[in-house]
Amino acid sequence: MIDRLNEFFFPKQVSTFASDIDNLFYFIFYSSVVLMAIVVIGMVVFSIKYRFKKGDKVRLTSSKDHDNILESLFFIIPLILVSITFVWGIRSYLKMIIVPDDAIEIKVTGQSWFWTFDYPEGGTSLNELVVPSNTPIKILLSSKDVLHSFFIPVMRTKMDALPNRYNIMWFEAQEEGVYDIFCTEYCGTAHSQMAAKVIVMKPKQYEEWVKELGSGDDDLPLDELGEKLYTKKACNTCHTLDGSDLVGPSYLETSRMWGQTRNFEDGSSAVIDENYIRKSILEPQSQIVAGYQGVMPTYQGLLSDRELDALIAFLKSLNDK
Amino acid sequence: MSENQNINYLNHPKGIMSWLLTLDHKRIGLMYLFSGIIFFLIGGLLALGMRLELAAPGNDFVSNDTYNSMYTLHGAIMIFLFIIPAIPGALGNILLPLMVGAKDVAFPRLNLASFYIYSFGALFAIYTIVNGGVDTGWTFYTPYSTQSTSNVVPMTLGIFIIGFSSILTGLNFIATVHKMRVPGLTWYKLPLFVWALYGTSLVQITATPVLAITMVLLILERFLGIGIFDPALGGDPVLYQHFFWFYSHPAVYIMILPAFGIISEIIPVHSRKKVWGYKFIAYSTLSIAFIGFLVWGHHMFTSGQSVFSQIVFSFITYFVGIPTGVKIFSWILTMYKGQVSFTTPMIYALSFLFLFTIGGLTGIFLGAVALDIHLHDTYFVVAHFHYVMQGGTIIAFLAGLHHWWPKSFGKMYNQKIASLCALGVFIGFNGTFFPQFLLGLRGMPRRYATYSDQFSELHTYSTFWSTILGLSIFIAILNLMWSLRKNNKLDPGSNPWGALTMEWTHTSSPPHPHNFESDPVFTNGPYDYDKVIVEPTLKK
Amino acid sequence: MSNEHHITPLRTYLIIAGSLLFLTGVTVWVSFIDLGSFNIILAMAVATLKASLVVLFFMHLLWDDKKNLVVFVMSLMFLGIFITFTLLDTGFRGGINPEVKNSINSKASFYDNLPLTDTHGNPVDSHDNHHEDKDDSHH
Amino acid sequence: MSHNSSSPDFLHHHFHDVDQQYQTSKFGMWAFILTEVLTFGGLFVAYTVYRSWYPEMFYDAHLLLDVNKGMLNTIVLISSSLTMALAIWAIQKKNKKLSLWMLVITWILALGFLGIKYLEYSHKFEVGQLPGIFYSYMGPEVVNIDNPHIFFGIYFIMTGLHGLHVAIGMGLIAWLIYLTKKDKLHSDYYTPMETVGIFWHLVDLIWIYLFPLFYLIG
Ligand code: HEA
Ligand code: HEA
Ligand code: HEC
Ligand code: CUA
Ligand SMILES: [Cu+2]
Repeated sequence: MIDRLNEFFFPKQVSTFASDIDNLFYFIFYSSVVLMAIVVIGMVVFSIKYRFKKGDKVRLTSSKDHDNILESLFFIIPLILVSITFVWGIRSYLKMIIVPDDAIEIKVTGQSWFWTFDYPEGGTSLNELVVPSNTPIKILLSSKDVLHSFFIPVMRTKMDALPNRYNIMWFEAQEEGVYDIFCTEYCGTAHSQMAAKVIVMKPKQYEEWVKELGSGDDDLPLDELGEKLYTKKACNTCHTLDGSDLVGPSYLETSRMWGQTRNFEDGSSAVIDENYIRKSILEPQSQIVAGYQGVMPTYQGLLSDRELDALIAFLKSLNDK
Repeated sequence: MSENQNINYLNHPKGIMSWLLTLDHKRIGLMYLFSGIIFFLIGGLLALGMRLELAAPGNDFVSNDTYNSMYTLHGAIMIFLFIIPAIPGALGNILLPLMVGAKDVAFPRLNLASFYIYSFGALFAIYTIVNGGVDTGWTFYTPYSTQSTSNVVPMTLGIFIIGFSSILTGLNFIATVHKMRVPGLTWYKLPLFVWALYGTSLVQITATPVLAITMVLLILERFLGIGIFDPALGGDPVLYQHFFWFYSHPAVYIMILPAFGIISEIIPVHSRKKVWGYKFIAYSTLSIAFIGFLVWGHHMFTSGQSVFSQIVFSFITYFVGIPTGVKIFSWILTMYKGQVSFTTPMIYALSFLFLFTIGGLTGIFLGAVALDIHLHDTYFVVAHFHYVMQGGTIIAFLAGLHHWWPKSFGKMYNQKIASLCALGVFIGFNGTFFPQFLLGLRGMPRRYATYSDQFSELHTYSTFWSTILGLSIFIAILNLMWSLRKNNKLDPGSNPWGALTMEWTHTSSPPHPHNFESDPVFTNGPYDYDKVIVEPTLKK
Repeated sequence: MSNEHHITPLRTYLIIAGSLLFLTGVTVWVSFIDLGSFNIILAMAVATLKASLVVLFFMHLLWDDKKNLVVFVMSLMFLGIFITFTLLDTGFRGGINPEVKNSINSKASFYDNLPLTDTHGNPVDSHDNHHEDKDDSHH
Repeated sequence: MSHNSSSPDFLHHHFHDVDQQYQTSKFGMWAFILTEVLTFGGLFVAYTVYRSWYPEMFYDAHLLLDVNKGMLNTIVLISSSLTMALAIWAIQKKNKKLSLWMLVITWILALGFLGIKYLEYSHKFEVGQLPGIFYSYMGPEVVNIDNPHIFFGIYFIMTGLHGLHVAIGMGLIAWLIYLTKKDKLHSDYYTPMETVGIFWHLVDLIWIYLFPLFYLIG
């Protein structure tokens, strides 16, 4: 019964403290249901019982307007409920903020509009947070530009990413799987697309995964690797493959215009070729396509040479498909 | 009433200039009323547009940028142009002097100035709309608001200006309550609506200056980069949030206290019963206003403020609930052994009790810091504040509008249609916003132009009911306007509900230009239904 | 319509103004003596004393309707609330996780491009010209 | 409107009597003072927070302010407060001429205050001690301190807002001079002078705090 109810109200409970939070919710929920019942029953009974019936005469009514016992209950009952809620709430809260000493520290950086994850072993991933199960994970959170907020519903936790300051959160996942991460602080046009995934793996698998993180997919052909990187490096938050505009021009459009001239905001222009694409990725601010805003972040340092080539090859190939 | 029965403030003096330059609080109140309703309709239309976009996950009804601008304008218009200035400005202005037996508010010229300042500020907001909108959310969090290329400056400047109007209105009302009461009308004989306006005004004059300075700092941050709120310049965005919420939490009590006042008037009148626990209701108003200043940090539970303040703010937040509960229970007990008529105002008042209690109790969920970390900036919050603002304030406003409409205009609306609309609003409202609690619990973030498929069913449901809600509100307003036509035969008489407050008993409907034909003499307490009988003049 | 408004004697005004000037001298004098954190306490104490004199005598609150005094005290109370509760946050950050206490870069980045100046604000020559090595070169 | 015919022309129709009108105006003014205190209050909060975060910077940066000019301005404002109070005293004592003189002196002192402020500001503009990103002064006193632009940001906003109040006060005092001259104000009705006086003392009051906070202890 409780499980079914929980499924109705909440996403899965994955972190260690999720059930605590949910139970706190149920406590307030049931208290509220009782209070609500008192209000509704009182309202309905009085308004119907003492209704002005057809044929009634307007008359003087009772002058009763206080009752000491009743009125002290107005204070005592809420006070008791509130005290329990407070103590319970703070105990759960302390669990959420005191990070276990043996936690793995992952650095999470928000940026309009994607997340970067730096692992203690040295690798970096974009929009895909991979963590081992049953291990406390400490998140050192910050932002490169405006406020973002890092929200993992299944873990029941969330924290704002501030520019130029760190914030801390932690969780310990108890179940492997792939879960949603949302940005919950408004951060501009593509705020609602600033989604990522948290992938919880068995600790063994995780170790292998971080080891491979640096090495890349050497065996894939360039354009297939490019297609993979397109989502992995979060290009898809701003560029589509089907010709429609998001924040940036669609790749399909760019691909169609291969060899033609691009006009820029400042009045200059350039021919779309490999060099231009490379420059667009590494120094996006240098040439801003007319009709768009210069919001694309630089990928300097986030892509290897091979990855750059792969993206260029993929982009070029789109028109032929 | 004598032969000059038909000289009233509506037709005397005549001419457009006599309205634009009027110092009469009733006329100023009406000007607030109509501008407020227009902004409400604009805000509501924006809301319906948003709901349309959200009806299905991949909807492409409007672009991301347009959506972001729509919800910001929706929030900012509803709050800064409608419920904060217009409800006290309209009902407060029309009723306060009448209820205390004064000829006008303490500073009539300031009152008119206040209206024009409000209009001037509203022009900036309108400019913002036609110039492409603004996309920061009504909270204008830095550093996004210092970087956004949208119209942040016109909008915040507009809010800054409207702030002055709000301050001047508050100041005027406080002076009126203190100094202009008719002899014999002591504090404990004041109608509770007056108490509520008094509490509201106190919050207005203490909190609004901080909003003004916050907006100034924000604008300076954009132009000069002073660095107080911008982390790139050594500042702190969380400090901005303290500044903003120091105003904006108390501001929610600017929105709800007048609503409490309206309900405290309507329930006794339509139950024909002495109000339960008069002093408790009066003092709970003041304590809500005061405690409201100590809890603003509950909007910042995920911002990274110190753990110490998280705990303190969470603790104090719960205590707002206790005086509010006292009010709710007192209103219910007021009906005990009364003669309850299910008139339109009463139907609205009863649905207020239901909806506001849900809204308030969900505020307690949000006040629990551990739970709020999950719920913050999700649709649970959206649902909470619509339950308190739309389900609380707007419903109470509609209740008050229907209650005092015959007072203000001397005309009666079609009560059947009005009551049906009240039901429609109640049902449509729950249908629209109850699913949003579930959305929020399941993790749907707010301020999202698109969302993933898992949330689509509840969103569709919410959109469907929002049209019923919109339609009911729209018809309710049309119904009121229709009653103003020349050949309306429905005559409410001067005291349709048989009420005992001075605005009903001591003057005609609509009132004399100087409120009372002769100096009024205070006769009976506002809720003495156990001592005095006044037959309702409204015929069934 | 006679209504007796309190008329403060001329002497009172002169004494108050004299004390205000005297106290100004005192704070300035004290500020040149190093008393550590006691300096600020003393300065604020004197300022508050001066402010009270202004409020009570020049602004007539001493003889005025007590409501006006209540309003004024209320303004101080709300200001007190604002300061205290904000400091509860800004003064106690990092109590549990010390990493969150300070900003990552303590100095705003535009200082990197500011040339050193003399006391008149005129740039003085420094060894390295910042602008030269910022020019990106294309190969 | 019965009693209006017999009542003095300065009594507005919606008041019962002169005393009610007088008390109401004063009460309204005090409520307005409350909003002023809280407006400046926001800036005091910003000041307190940043001072607690950057105590050394505040100390070093405050040495760049000119204590002498600050003190002179304090004296000017206190004197103008006195003359303002005396103007009210004079009109209560039915001495119109003295009252006028006092108002004129108050006005001149206010102008003097702004003149001195102008000198201070123009020096800061010259050397580049400006708020925010316009800050460019990197003299020997500040090279090793973090973010002096914040100190000057807060300094300019607070003293600037205060200066704006002085300017508004000058307008109001000019209005009083006009009213007194035209005999609109006299010993039976001087409410505008009293309320403007309260405003003017508030301007003094705020400076009483600004002076030590910026010039003396940084
Ligand atoms: C009219 C406006 C209004 C009112 C009256 C309230 C009333 C309350 N609000 Fe609400 N609130 C808003 C408007 C309002 N709010 C808005 C606009 C936002 C979002 C802003 C934004 O981010 O955009 C918000 C957000 C908000 C948050 C932040 C959520 C978040 O962003 O994470 C919180 C957290 O504590 C909160 C709490 C409360 C509480 C405790 C009350 C209390 O006053 C409620 C008291 C009432 C009751 C409790 C019910 C009746 C009482 C009883 C039946 C007795 C029994 C009671 C107990 C046992 C306690 N509100
Ligand atoms: C008084 C305040 C108030 C009121 C009354 C409302 C009323 C409504 N609000 Fe509003 N809302 C806010 C204040 C308010 N809102 C605030 C402050 C925010 C936060 C903004 C932010 O995040 O910055 C918000 C955000 C908000 C969101 C979340 C947006 C997001 O986070 O992405 C949604 C989504 O459903 C919403 C919907 C609605 C709806 C459907 C109504 C309806 O109740 C509206 C009903 C009224 C009408 C419909 C108008 C009348 C009818 C007509 C004009 C005729 C046409 C109609 C038909 C023919 C059907 N609101
Ligand atoms: C935050 C949004 C954003 C992200 C993420 C993003 N871009 Fe862009 N991109 C833009 C915008 C906006 C433009 C157009 C303005 C400009 O030229 O800078 C653009 C332009 C481009 C162009 C030039 C296109 C043309 O038609 O001239 C290329 C190529 C490009 N991006 C590649 C990428 C690649 C590759 C990635 C991921 C590795 C990526 N972008 C990620 C926003 C983004
Ligand atoms: Cu990032 Cu919203
Ligand atoms: Cu709040």
